Amino acid sequence: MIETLTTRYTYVVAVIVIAIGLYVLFDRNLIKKIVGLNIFQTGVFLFFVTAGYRTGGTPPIASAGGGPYVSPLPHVLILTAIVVGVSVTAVSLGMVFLLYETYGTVQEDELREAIHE
Amino acid sequence: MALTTAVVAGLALFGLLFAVVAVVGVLRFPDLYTRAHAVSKSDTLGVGLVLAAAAVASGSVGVTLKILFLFAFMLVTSPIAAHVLARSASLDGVEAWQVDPEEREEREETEDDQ
Amino acid sequence: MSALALELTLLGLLVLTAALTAVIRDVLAATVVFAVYSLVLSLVWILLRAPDVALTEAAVGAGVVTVLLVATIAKTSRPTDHAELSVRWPSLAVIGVFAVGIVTTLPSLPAIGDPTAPIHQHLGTYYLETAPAETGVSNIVTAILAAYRAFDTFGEVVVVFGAGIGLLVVLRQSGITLQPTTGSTPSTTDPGLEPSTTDPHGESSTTDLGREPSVITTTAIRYIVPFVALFGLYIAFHGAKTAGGGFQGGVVVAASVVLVAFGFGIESTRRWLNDTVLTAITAGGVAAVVAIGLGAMALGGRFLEYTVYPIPKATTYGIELVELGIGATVTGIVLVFFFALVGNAETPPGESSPTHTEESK
Amino acid sequence: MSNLLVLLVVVPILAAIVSAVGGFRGRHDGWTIATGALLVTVGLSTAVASTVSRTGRISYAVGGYVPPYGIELVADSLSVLLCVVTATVSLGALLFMRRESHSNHFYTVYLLLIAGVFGLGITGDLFTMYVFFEITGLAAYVLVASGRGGAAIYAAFKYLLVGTIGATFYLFGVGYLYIVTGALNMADIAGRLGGMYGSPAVIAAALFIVVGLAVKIPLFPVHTWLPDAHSKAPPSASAVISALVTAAAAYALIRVLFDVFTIEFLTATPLIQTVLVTLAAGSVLLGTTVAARQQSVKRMLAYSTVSQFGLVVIGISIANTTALTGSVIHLAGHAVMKAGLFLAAGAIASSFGATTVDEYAGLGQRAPILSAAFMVLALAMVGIPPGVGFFGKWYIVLGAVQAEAWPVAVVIFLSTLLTLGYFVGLLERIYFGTPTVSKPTAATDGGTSPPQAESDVDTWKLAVVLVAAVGAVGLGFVSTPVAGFLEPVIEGMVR
Repeated sequence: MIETLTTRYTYVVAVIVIAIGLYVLFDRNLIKKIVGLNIFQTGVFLFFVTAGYRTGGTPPIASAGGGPYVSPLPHVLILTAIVVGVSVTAVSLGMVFLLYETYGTVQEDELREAIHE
Repeated sequence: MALTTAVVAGLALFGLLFAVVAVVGVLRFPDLYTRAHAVSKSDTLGVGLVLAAAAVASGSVGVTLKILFLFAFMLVTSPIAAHVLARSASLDGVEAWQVDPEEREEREETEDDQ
Repeated sequence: MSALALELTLLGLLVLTAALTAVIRDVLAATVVFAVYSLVLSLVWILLRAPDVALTEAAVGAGVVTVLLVATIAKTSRPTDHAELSVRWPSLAVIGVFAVGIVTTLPSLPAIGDPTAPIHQHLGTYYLETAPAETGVSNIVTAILAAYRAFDTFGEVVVVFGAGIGLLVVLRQSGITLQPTTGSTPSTTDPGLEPSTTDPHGESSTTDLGREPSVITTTAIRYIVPFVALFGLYIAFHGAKTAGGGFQGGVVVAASVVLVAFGFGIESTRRWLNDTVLTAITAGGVAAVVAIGLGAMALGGRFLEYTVYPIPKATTYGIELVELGIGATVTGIVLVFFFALVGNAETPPGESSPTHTEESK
Repeated sequence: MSNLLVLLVVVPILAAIVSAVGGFRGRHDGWTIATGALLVTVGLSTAVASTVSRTGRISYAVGGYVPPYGIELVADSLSVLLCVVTATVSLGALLFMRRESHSNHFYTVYLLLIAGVFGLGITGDLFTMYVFFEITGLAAYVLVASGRGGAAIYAAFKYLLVGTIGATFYLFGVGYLYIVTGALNMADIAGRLGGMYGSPAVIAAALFIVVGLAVKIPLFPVHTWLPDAHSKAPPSASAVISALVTAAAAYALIRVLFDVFTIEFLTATPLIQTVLVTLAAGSVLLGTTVAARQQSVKRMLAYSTVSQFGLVVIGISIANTTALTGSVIHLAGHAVMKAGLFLAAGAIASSFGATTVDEYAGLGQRAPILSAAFMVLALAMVGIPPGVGFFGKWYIVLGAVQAEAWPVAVVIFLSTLLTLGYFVGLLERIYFGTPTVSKPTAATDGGTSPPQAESDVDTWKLAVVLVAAVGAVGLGFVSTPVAGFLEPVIEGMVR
């Protein structure tokens, strides 16, 4: 267990952030759910980019004799995933706004009651 | 070599001091305006000192030039941000905090009792 | 040694801000802490030697998401339940067990930073060695993004484009469109944002409280905006050489236009930046990427195969053009997000300006 | 020749852009643009199908970079079947919408959904599959949200949350695989996974991907988003989502389990198969029991989707040739039948204002052709030969029997009986039920007083539903040659 903590502590942090994101997803407030979704996704992103890290590595910008570079592929994947995450967040916020305009609340339980009437 | 690290550490610590002052200000001050005032102080000077530390630490002229531009940009934008914040708050009817007369008397009486 | 200390403090700060966002009841406070979380995360990306990701996180994660969140909170209600912090222990326990389960699988992964890990062997080394020579671009991340895995980026630009159009389809129900609301429909009461100007030539887009934008803001913005826009274009253009690229640059350019909207009012900005310009930017960007791809096919190559083009250094120019197309689309769509969500939505029913927080005397 | 493969994705996207530009300029030609694009994709998918049947598996390196360094698009008989079904069903749903007025932006989102499903069908790269999951997902959330009323928005919001969590879990699983093998191309990973079947990381990767896809298919217990989403969306949108998006997710599960993890991994770790079988059996039983109790016909059809895909996943988890062939055929057949049923329900609702089982009473007299088509589709879905539903289920049951998975065979038999129960109940209501005389004339959505005669039903809608009914039966006859067409690929997967 200690060995995991010393050599893979960033992965552990990523898992904690994923857990916190999942926890916030169960919040009653719809906007906090969206924040939770973002935290959950960034946890997975941290997992990817940490995997690409290399001790003593330099950013993957080729320069003469630039020393051991960090693996560039996780950065590419996460660049795409971040922007995809933002796009989904924007659409979800549009939905929350509409739900507020029709039902006057952003709390999930009040919303559910309002819909059932 | 030790001199530059000492200078860098000094500048950074001094900048950090301003940040701490700003946080204390935000916690202690009673209303929005005083808090905005406290934070904007740290934005300009505190960050400026830390940037200076970074410039000294980097040592290269190019980086220092970039940092100078960055500092100039910060010098313009953060006070404006504080201004926008305070102005829209005041137009929105957030009253500033005052010590009104009766409260001052009550406070003096309570001090006499202790 | 000090690098480890810095890393541990940043990661600790990351977990702390995430936990704070989870427990704080008030949604606006939680959003502010989430913005801090995004900034700390972009610092972590820099620490992990990922400057492109750090730029994107700062511009897109901390910037756009926070602005949209606060705008939506301003438009909807803020439940003022008294409990400052609250924790739901049962769901925490369930998720805790789930997290421990994942942690048990971590030892079977290679240690972080270990150069012999498979991630550094196969694809990693190939890109690091051949990309600069083959694509003539020194920022290897941009090389992979716009050349080797150009199809991912093409799909990703389509997602951004789809989100912009999707948001308009979703909001169409409440009469929100991008057309400027001429005439007297009251634009939104956004306490946080600067009011819009009352038009001199009589057309009264009645601003919320008839506020005049302060001369300080308008003059300051008039000087700042060109530099911000230039910086955004620099990031987009220079993405091939240094960290940066289409996404990050596009967001910064969009931020400069948002600054103008803050300074000179949302209605007048939308009138200046009317639909044709907005469509040209958004659809134009995606269409440019498709055109480059199909052009290569027309010349007998495959989709997005730059080397088929008869011009010298075709790949480098191909990458830069695709980055520009992405930049244009991202700029347009971020503006669509801004104008649709923040722009001309009617005042929400019920409270006139929902986000009054009485300063405790 | 294999250039056509990438055009399958690019053509709908190009049409989506053109339609969006038209939308911004206030034009309403979205429908014509979409129909043109989908006609092209029907042509493309059949051309690719004929090439694949002649030359077998096609591989296309996008950008000219040889895989695994570039992204590889792959077409074998499995993906071609999905593409052909997608093209035809989406074209049918589009023709169904001929009379309905939708904005250009709606058609843009519709085209992006179809492009996403095509992308899922032909990608050979795990991360590209994530990107296309997001395209399909985003378009589906927006289509559900374009339904009428606040309930559609809330259903779309829940669907968005759960769908994005599923996609992110899938990405997490792909991350594990990438860290352990250093590769992203499916064939490349399969080659490198060889010795690591026991390592917890690979098992965790498989579990995360299965959980992620279980949310997308959906499987019990993460299916709760589906009934609201599918019943609240506009009819042609729920038809396409219920038929194609679920089929694409199940296809992705087959592709990942058998092409990336390979059969050796599944036999080495029976945990994955047990997880899949339990989730699938839960879906089948829960889907059928809850569907039987539903009042609204669209919710009944939505729950039947959950149970039918439970069957498909049972076939996948049994993992022998017949069961897997049955899953693929049922996956394709279900797309045609379920799309037809949703469109028929949509036509009935818009012309007769009937949405609940009781309101269907006596529909047989008022709309003989429409009810006949509905009956054919319903019986095909239950699994009465010669409908395509029968052949799919038959292969799966046969596979279960071959694998001596008796409890699974019992579950399938039970579910078919229950499905028979509630569909026949509905048909009995349609033909022998007496319409409640004092039927309130206020039709629910839009129609004035519901017209009594069938002549008022929109000809386009009637035609599409009839074609779907004929297709459901026709596919039944053609399913044995299709099984032959699939045989080499499935044999390769399962040996």
